[in-house]
Amino acid sequence: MQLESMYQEIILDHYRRPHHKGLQELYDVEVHHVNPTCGDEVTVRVRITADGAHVVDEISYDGLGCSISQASTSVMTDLVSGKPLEEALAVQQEFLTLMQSKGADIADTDIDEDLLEDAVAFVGVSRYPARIKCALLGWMAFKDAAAQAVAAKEQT
Amino acid sequence: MQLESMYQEIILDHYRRPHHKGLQELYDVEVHHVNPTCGDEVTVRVRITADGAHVVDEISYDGLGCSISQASTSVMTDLVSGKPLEEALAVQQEFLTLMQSKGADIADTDIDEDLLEDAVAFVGVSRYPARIKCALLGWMAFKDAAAQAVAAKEQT
Amino acid sequence: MSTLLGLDVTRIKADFPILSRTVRDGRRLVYLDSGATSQKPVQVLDAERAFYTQHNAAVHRGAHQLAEEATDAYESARATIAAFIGAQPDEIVFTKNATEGINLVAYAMSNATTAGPESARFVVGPGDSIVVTEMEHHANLVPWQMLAQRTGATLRWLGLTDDGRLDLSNLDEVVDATTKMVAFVHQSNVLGTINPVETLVRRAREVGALVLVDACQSVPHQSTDVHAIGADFLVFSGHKMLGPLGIGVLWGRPELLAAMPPFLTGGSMIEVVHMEGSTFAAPPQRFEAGVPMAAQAVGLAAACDYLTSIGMDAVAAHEHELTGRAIEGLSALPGVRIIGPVTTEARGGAVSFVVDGIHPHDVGQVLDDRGVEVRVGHHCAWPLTRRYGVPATTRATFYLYNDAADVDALVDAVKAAQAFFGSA
Amino acid sequence: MSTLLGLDVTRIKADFPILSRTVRDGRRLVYLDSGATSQKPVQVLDAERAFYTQHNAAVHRGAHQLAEEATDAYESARATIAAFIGAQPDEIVFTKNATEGINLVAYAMSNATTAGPESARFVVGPGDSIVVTEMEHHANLVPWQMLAQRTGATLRWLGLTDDGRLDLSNLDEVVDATTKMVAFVHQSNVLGTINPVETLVRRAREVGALVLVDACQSVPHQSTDVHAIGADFLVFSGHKMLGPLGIGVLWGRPELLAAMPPFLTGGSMIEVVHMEGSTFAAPPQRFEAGVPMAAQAVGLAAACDYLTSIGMDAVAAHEHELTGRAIEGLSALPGVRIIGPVTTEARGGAVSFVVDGIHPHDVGQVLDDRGVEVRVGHHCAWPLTRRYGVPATTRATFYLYNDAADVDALVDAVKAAQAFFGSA
Ligand SMILES: Cc1ncc(COP(=O)(O)O)c(C=O)c1O
Ligand SMILES: Cc1ncc(COP(=O)(O)O)c(C=O)c1O
Repeated sequence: MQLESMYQEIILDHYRRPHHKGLQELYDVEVHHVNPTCGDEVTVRVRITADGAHVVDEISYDGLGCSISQASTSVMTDLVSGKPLEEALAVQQEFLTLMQSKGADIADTDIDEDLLEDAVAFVGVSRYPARIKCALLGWMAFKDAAAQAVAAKEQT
Repeated sequence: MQLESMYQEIILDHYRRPHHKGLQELYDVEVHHVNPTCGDEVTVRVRITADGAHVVDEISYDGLGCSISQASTSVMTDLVSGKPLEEALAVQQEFLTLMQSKGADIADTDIDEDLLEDAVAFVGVSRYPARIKCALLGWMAFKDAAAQAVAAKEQT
Repeated sequence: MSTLLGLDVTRIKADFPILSRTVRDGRRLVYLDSGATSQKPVQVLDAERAFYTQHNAAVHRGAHQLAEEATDAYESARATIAAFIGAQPDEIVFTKNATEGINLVAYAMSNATTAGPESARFVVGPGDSIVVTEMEHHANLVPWQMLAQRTGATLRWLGLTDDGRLDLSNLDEVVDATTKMVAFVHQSNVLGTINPVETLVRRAREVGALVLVDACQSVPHQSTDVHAIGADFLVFSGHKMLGPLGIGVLWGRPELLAAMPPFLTGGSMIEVVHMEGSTFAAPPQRFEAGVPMAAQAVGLAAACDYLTSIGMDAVAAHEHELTGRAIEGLSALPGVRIIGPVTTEARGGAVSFVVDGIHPHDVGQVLDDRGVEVRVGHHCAWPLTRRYGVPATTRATFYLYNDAADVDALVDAVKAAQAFFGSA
Repeated sequence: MSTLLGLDVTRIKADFPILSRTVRDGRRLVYLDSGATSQKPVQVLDAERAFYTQHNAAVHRGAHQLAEEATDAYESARATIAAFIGAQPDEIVFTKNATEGINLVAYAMSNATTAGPESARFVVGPGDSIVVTEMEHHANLVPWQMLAQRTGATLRWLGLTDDGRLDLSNLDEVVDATTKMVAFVHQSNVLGTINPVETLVRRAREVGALVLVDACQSVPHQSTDVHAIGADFLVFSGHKMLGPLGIGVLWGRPELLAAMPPFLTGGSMIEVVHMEGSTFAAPPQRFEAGVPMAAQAVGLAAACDYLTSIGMDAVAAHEHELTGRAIEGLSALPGVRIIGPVTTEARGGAVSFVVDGIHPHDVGQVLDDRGVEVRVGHHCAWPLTRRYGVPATTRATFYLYNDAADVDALVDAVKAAQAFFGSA
């Protein structure tokens, strides 16, 4: 039974009681991403500060999908909220690396567990290629939204 | 060496000294057939009498192609020339059967050697599927021309 | 237990090497995804390999002995496959999959606009309609959307009833005098529903429309006679019926194929080629441009022989029993709802379901962990999934190598998923 | 003798089971028709079979273990094949053969007319021209004739010189500001000629035209780097390079593939599907509708590995020697004339010839009778054949499993044909 290693308690908790779920009125940018193979969807709204640090000061989402995609999005919102964009994107990048680790023991990799905090719980997902896209859905949406938000700020 | 059984003397004779080659001015119908796999071509001109028997009273052809297609067309013109159409088409049909005999000994088949006369020499070709189309080129053109000639006569 | 249902499944399983492998740390493989693609018996693999090691050559292009043998193998395969659906050899065209077969007809129809008068029958344009259903696989939906986009025709569709059947109440309005093509799935790959071909064909005939039947999920599972079906075109894929990947079949009425403009063009489909323009060969060659997948045709013929030796009626009866057992077993679980007919009436062996409180992806994960391989998602029929108000479903599909133990493993695994996620 | 030319042909031959069979009453098989299709080594057959017996599933559609493994095998094969031509995995699209690859681009171009503004780059219509050459295989001629017919564009072509080269004297007139696409063969399948890619690409760039290279006869026989070639699209077939039948490759510049509208539509190439309309996935998926030929991709990757292990430069050098030997041996026969370059300069191993007084079909018959398997006819390049004023030619083509003895058998057999028909 490898299930427990994939569905760690943290994941199931976030799935049952998601954070930042429900779209907020305050936002700069909204993006909608889908996973065409399974139909999972997520909408992410982001607001960043106008200063050079572009702190993520509002993030919210809504979505339809499996426990992995929903929990992962919930964890993502916790981790990026309140961070300057550069730091938030570093976490995003680290999560991507985690997903590409093919189930390797984190100790054997360069992955920074401290950076990932709760997101480290998704390590088991990296052994299931078809589920990696689920775990990445919200994270990719955030990356997209962040880029658009910066572009919008810099234009004005 | 199975070549001799395919290229019987009669075939080579007709190839070197074809009969009825060179298009004649007197004709009711002209047809042009090609073999798309190899590019062989034949033009056949036919005239039939207006009476009920529709005797083939003029036939001529021109063509470009291998020894089998050219010799077979030459033999065909000899065999159908001067025959009432019904008899000519019976020979055509018998030649088709010969080509489908897959190299069987004629004695073991229902094929009427007397009907086929010189055309019997093509029996060896029936063992080579890719060459059967060569042997049939002129015969199929004749069949097509005959049908068109009858249609034309019956219209007027 | 294995012979319970009339077929000697133990013996059949032995012909499929992959079925003796294990998955996920030694679990027995319970393959319930034949609706996506079937497994292949050694007889098919051997036939394909024998072609390569003994007769391989480019068919219809050479005069040497290998080319003769390869061409003969290819055309004999065509005869076998045609006979399997009650057709003549010249009526079937080999494509790479069923998807290409449908695209072939859709593109031939737009090509008819700039082709000669003999293909006027196929022209569609503004004011004309093309009719599909809401239960189509994307393969029998998107090509028609694109045909409409290319030509200005309108796409219409028949809706579905809550119990997973076609809604025929407005058939006479949807299919009307403007309709040039009615394209529908014979057996739904999600619902299992077998559609009322006769009713649909009759209505199409009344308005003079062409009919294309997507038989991807019926030809592999029941005896098929194209003349009894009465459509104009019928498509299916080899890989869902024990055959190799990379080959599909388009059957067409000979007089229609003869009048239809080509789709893919190139070598072997021509009559005469000049730089200024070309003329085309008779069907089926006209629709088979390029060096074809001869080895796969030989493999598919071996698959037909394999199925025939067992008997398509026996295959259908066997799957019917498995389907009944699955519907019963799953329906008995609280919180499990079947999407599609819940009787075995006019229904094949695709059983889709949702489990309250557990997303299909998560259901699938638990099943996979126990070796039960099903498909989860929208099954390439997204509008259908949306129609039933669910994000996705879990789908089990059966074939001749499945037995009652496989069905029971499925039901047990769904229970395990409920236990794991604490939803039942 | 077998190792004379640097390759250990005896060892190579042992990998190809079919080469140890005999033809026509016990004659040794001398296979000189690799230009039509190549033979397959056991390594390729084993790779394909292993896919079926161990990992078979519908790729990109399932989440279970078999589907994961099958998808991984398919995408790893894509990476291997891409690397073989110096490309990135996402830049290559699997088709059923090269013919489909060319049709894909030609249809995408006409689809651009009704697609969104991002594909404006691909639109052609009245006043625009498409340029090919007079030495094209039908696969790289007829699809462009049809594109012209669908869109109202004009087809133009470059002629040939008497010694079998492209006539570039009017290049700047033929390829002009109206030209939207220049499509040409890298290496002629009849003449053996290797075309001056650089000159053609440069001129196309000057006028802003797209460039498609038909590399069917070059990728199997010489080391290929798509970036060095500098075209926009490049196509080839797996079956001519030791791979299985039923798979071809289209390489495209990533930014072009990203902007190009789809061709075949259906499952696995979509993003979101509604009854009212659909959006499409990114390349390469956008161009791979339906369940793909995963087993054949795995087989083709094994073929690439096989060729790489021997070394494409060694393969090319070996064929270069065989070609020289054939040109020399045949030219020495009175009454034999080579159609195509008579030096080995900028020339690959297709040697076409005519024998005075003997039709190629008859030459081929005598050769076949002696086990020498060549192709006769117009080789799907009818305008070329016509250009050289012959009804057809006899063509020998070489590959890594041929040796000097095979070439000598060819020359001897041509002599025998002359003796038989009494023409020399
Ligand atoms: C130069 C050339 N182009 C295109 C093709 C077409 O390849 P295929 O028939 O595999 O699509 C061939 C071979 O037949 C060829 O030699
Ligand atoms: C009902 C139905 N139609 C069409 C298809 C498409 O078949 P393929 O992907 O083999 O072209 C499938 C299977 O994927 C199917 O189930």
